[in-house]
Amino acid sequence: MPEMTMLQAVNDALHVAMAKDDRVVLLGEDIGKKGGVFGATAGLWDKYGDLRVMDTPLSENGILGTAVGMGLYGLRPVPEIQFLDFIYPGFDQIVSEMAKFRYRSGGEYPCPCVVRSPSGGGIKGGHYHSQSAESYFIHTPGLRVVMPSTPRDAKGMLLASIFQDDPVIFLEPKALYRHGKQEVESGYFEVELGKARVVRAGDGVTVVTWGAMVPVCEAAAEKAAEKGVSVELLDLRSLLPWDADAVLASVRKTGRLVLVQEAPRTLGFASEIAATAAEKAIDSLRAPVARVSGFDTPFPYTLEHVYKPDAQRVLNAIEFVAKYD
Amino acid sequence: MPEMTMLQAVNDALHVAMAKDDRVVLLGEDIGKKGGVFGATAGLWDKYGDLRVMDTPLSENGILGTAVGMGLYGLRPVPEIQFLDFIYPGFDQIVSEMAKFRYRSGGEYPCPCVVRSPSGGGIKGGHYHSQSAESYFIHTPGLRVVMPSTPRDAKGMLLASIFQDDPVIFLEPKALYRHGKQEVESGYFEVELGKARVVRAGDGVTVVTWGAMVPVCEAAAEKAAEKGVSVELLDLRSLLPWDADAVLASVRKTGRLVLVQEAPRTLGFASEIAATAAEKAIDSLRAPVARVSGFDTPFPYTLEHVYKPDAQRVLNAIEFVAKYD
Amino acid sequence: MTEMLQVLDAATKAQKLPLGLTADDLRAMYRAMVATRAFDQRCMNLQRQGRIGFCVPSIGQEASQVGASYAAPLEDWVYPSYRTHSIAILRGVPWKTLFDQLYGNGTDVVKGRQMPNHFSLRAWNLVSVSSPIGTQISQAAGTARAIQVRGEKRVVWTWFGDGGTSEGEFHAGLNFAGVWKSPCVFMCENNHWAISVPCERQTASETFAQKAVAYGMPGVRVDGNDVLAVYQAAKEARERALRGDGPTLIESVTFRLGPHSSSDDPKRYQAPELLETWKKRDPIARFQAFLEKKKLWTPAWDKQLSDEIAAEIGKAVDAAEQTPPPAVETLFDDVYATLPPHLVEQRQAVLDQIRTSGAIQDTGGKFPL
Amino acid sequence: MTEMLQVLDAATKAQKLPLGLTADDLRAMYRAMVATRAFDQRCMNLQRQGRIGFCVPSIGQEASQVGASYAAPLEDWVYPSYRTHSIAILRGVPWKTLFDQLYGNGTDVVKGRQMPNHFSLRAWNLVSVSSPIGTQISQAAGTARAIQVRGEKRVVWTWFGDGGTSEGEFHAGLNFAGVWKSPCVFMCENNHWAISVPCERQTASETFAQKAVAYGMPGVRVDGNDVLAVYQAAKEARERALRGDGPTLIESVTFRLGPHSSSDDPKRYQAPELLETWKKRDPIARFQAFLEKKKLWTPAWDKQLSDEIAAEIGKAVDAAEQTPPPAVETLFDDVYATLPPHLVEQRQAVLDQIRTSGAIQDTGGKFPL
Ligand SMILES: Cc1ncc(C[n+]2csc(CCOP(=O)(O)OP(=O)(O)O)c2C)c(N)n1
Ligand SMILES: Cc1ncc(C[n+]2csc(CCOP(=O)(O)OP(=O)(O)O)c2C)c(N)n1
Ligand SMILES: [Mg+2]
Ligand SMILES: [Mg+2]
Repeated sequence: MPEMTMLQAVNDALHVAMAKDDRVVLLGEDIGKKGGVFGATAGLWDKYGDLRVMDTPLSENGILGTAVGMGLYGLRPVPEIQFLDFIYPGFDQIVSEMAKFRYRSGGEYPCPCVVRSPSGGGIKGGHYHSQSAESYFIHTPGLRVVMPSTPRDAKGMLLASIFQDDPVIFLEPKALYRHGKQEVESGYFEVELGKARVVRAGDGVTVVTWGAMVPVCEAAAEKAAEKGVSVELLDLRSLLPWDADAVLASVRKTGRLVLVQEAPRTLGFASEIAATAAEKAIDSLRAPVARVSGFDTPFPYTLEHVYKPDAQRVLNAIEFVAKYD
Repeated sequence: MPEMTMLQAVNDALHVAMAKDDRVVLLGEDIGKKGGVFGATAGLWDKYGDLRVMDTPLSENGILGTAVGMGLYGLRPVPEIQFLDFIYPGFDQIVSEMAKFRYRSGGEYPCPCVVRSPSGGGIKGGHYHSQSAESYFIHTPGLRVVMPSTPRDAKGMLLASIFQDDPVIFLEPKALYRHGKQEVESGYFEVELGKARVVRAGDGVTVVTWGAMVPVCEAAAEKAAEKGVSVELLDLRSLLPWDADAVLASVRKTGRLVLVQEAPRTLGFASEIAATAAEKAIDSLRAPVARVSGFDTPFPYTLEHVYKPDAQRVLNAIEFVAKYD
Repeated sequence: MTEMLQVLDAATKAQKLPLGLTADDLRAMYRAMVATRAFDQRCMNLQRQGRIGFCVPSIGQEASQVGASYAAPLEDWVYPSYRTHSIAILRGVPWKTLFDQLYGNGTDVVKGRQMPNHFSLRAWNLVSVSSPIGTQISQAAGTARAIQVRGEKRVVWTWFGDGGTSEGEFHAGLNFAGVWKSPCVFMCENNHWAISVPCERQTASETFAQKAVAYGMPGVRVDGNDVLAVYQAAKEARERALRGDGPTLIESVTFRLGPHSSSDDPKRYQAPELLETWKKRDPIARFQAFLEKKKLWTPAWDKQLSDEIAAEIGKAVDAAEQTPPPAVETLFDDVYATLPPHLVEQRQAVLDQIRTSGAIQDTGGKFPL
Repeated sequence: MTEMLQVLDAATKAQKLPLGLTADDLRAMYRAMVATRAFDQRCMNLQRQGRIGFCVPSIGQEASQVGASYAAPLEDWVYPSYRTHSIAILRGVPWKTLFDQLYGNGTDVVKGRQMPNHFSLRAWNLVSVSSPIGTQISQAAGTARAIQVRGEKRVVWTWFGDGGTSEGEFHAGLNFAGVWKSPCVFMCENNHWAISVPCERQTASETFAQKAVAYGMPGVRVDGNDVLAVYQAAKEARERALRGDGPTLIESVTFRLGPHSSSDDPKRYQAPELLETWKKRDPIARFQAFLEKKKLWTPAWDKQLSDEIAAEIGKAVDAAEQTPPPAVETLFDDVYATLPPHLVEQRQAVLDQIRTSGAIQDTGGKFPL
């Protein structure tokens, strides 16, 4: 099996999808000749040309609106938003249209569409090239939200997203684009949407996270193990619908829950997980549900490393709940 | 003291604000000659004319973008978005600009602006005239989010919002616009932002809600009392920053928490409150934290009454947590 | 720039029938216009009687819509607005199907999920109507692009008002279609009002047609109360699109003779004289005069037509009204292709509540605009 | 429609100095252009050396920016883009202030909160720069409207690129300003590229200036490498605005001679010949030839100017580089006018962590575009 970075895995998935099915089309800013600002679409324009790999005018509204029109007509559009921070000029097309077309048309007009976008910090991009905006989409019924943290999941979940019928916001943690390589199957395969991944089994504290926080939590879990705390680490991967069963099963086992997200604290997805635990596993909880998160401030530039949770911050939370009595 | 509906109270607040300070300007669709589709701006265009009460072209992007430019320059713009469901074409100006101007300019460019918009169901408006979208704004650092549930709060909080320096999303629960009258002080007064209101004191179960769910919860609390369950009902009023202290104090007293929102369940604001309770009052909780909410579907038309929590649904939750052992 | 294409007057004087249209064509157009007027009047009545919750009449705009849509064969996709039900009527959608939607009942195509006038009619290539103004414009451009990707020969039509031109959607949709040279016709009905805002306060542009200049496409201004002029402009735009010469913006200049919707009262913002002026240009009366001149219209035929339509509508209303509302559990369908676990759970909770606490009361509510 | 305003060539041949400009004016313009070029080159070097994280050069666009901004007195508000630091340089912002921002250090006006080139310079009426393309356009229209509300006499300028015209912001900003007849000048720098997308794929409109037709305002196309032509167009637009005749769209036709940013490599998408053609039209060289002809330029003066600028820049870089980063607790300031309880708590948590677990490591990261 070839080894790939996440960026290569995304690119490979797009190559596989386009070769498999000519309904798959790509559109976005700079995705053609340049191959995308990160290179995720490299080589595709050369192979498929302007009709299937479209460099668009600079309008997220236009990218998403036309993608909706393509999806309704039976294509499988995969629009790219250059940075997730720039999705808002097209937000209406996602929230009011893409997410609701199937429902509002009584099932007549499904709107398949996979919106790919690099998300989160890690490149010293300041404010507008670093935000984790998954909450906005998770609060929007009708969407699926996916965020892989490994090359294999990135490929398998991107393919699974393209070849199912609901609109998907596919968030690629840019900090992990070139974070390391993993063996990934060649050709077509799917990783099932909606299922969490057990990164590490344990029975002392449940840590739930996703995206770029997965390796941070792995490091923290490692350190916790050294200190005698056994961590069960779950990578959610799918944020809507999400694998509540997996989380609750683990919480019922450990009785201790730490949630880690890069997004601002208030109404980050950790809040939903905590609420679900407080609703369905209250009797198992033997310690406060701890949230480790970005702060309720805009994303900074110079102090990015202070803003984003690091292994130490996660470790402190693990130790706090582990010791709580 | 005059008696007013919430709609009259909002209108009165705008009259008072505009008379008090000529930096206050209004803009929006149909707010001039027509006085707004609900009548919230009635009489203001006649008094102040085109320069201070501006009927705009049909563009939320333009309304919010120009409002930002007015606020930066020192005016006190109060844009109206005709229905909250239509705010998304201008979402970028709120999330990326209004909310972040002060921060990203190191404090040089504060951006005062009060975005008024009717929110929630209650008028058989279907999908696009009924949604409760407060979560999107609550997850956006830099904004204040306010949602009054009484005429007096509507007036006092609108005035307080206009005469402070942070951008505010001011949500008016349209179901309560003509829900009943209340005595409201004439002239200028403020109701402090950030503080919850105790609607009803009690010691059995804490119910926290806001907006149009307040009277629904009052009815449920009444019925619960008949059944011997004493409810402490809090109307949050300010959703960002919110009065966590008041909620936690009540939870520490009752040990039982029911959260009621009209918005879809997943990542509705109830999730944040539940998470906060699970984090800071876990040892007090003697029952699961129950959420009563709209469903994770788009807002329907014919079945609106099924979608929105009613007193019965709230009562069932109250009884469930009251009896839980 | 402010002149506009007109055909009817010249055609009235001419010998032959205009634009290659047959007598049957002309009668079919007239029928659709009259039927639309009857539908709108009936809907307003039903709303006033409290039998449906809301409606959006298109009175005064029948020529504009029917004229253009007569140039759009059924294989063409249409992205309608909430005010263009005449297209559904012209395409032969059964009255019952339309009234089911207005009642939001159990046989409504959209399962009672949308306000009245928000039709979805896939079998007729009419895309589900949205409320937010303008969203269909960029979508139409996308569908037109998809047609190019597939190498097919059909055209996409999208309908919006003078107000709709101010949204970013208009800008994006026309710009993308222009760059891609997609087969799309952008139908802007300038009915002089966006609720209470008059078109001259919508933009400083002298005409809406001239906005096409910004997107490198032709902009055509046409008398929207002249059904033949609109037909001609639309037909030419369609041919241009099929030739591969790209999109067209058509400004159809007409007037909203009724309120914005059943909840609006134009007297609060509209000068009565303006309304009177435009009433004199009623598109149905104008077309009728032409048909009469061509001996294609008689009072008897008109009466027969009206009676026929009234009877059909009456039957449909009765049937729709008697159809029960959608079942509670349908609330959870179609959010996703398949029902995910959290919706299974939420659905169960509702059903449980109804089982234990009884049916959930509908307390109503009234639409303000 | 595709001709453009040019002044430089004719002015070179003329006897008098052009457009009422004095020798000092002309030299000041030249100085700002040269200083901007020097700044950009220094920034690129600093970035290559890993001393700053990122930069956005404006090489090739100096005439376009300085020419227009010379017509904008300090009382005029400017909404810049990330590529228009020449305006700050022209307005006399100290080098140290600029480099503090590029370093995001403790004396940076914006407290290290934004990427390089995102200045906020209130004392010079330069509004905080945003990254999302186009957001400043509607804001500028709003400020121009506020000026009308207040009855003041000043003008708002907003800068954006050819790519920026495709965003909804452009559409909304120009439309509102048109309807309101607000004192706003919309400066579109057509530098031929939006990162890798050439301007002819940005829109099917033949020129960007003609987009003004859609908003009922004049659109002026000017040779953006002719500093005098841009000055003239801007001056006229400003006078029109002050007269109450409303906004103007100016398309300044120029060329991005460098990469989109320090992370971009144009060789991947740009034909080398095109770059060569435009290098021959370098705006500084063209202006210099004019000045020389007017005996306002000598190699000695040029050398003196460059040395002076280099020395000033060098000092500022050193000082900025030695300034420590902002204190950790500043992370929480300015989110609101006053610190709310939840931020007090979050700030305390960070300070506690540092106290107990030591300083938080900066692990870096590299900007890709
Ligand atoms: C995005 C959005 N903003 C506001 C509204 C409220 N609204 C409904 S119809 C309307 C006016 C539309 O005018 P126009 O586009 O001219 O179409 P017409 O109603 O005249 O057919 C407005 C402002 C809306 N539906 N969507
Ligand atoms: C809303 C938004 N979408 C995408 C981007 C990414 N981006 C940064 S610069 C740029 C191109 C801008 O081109 P243009 O407007 O011509 O300005 P120029 O860079 O040429 O000065 C793009 C696509 C962005 N910053 N904002
Ligand atoms: Mg209209
Ligand atoms: Mg450019």
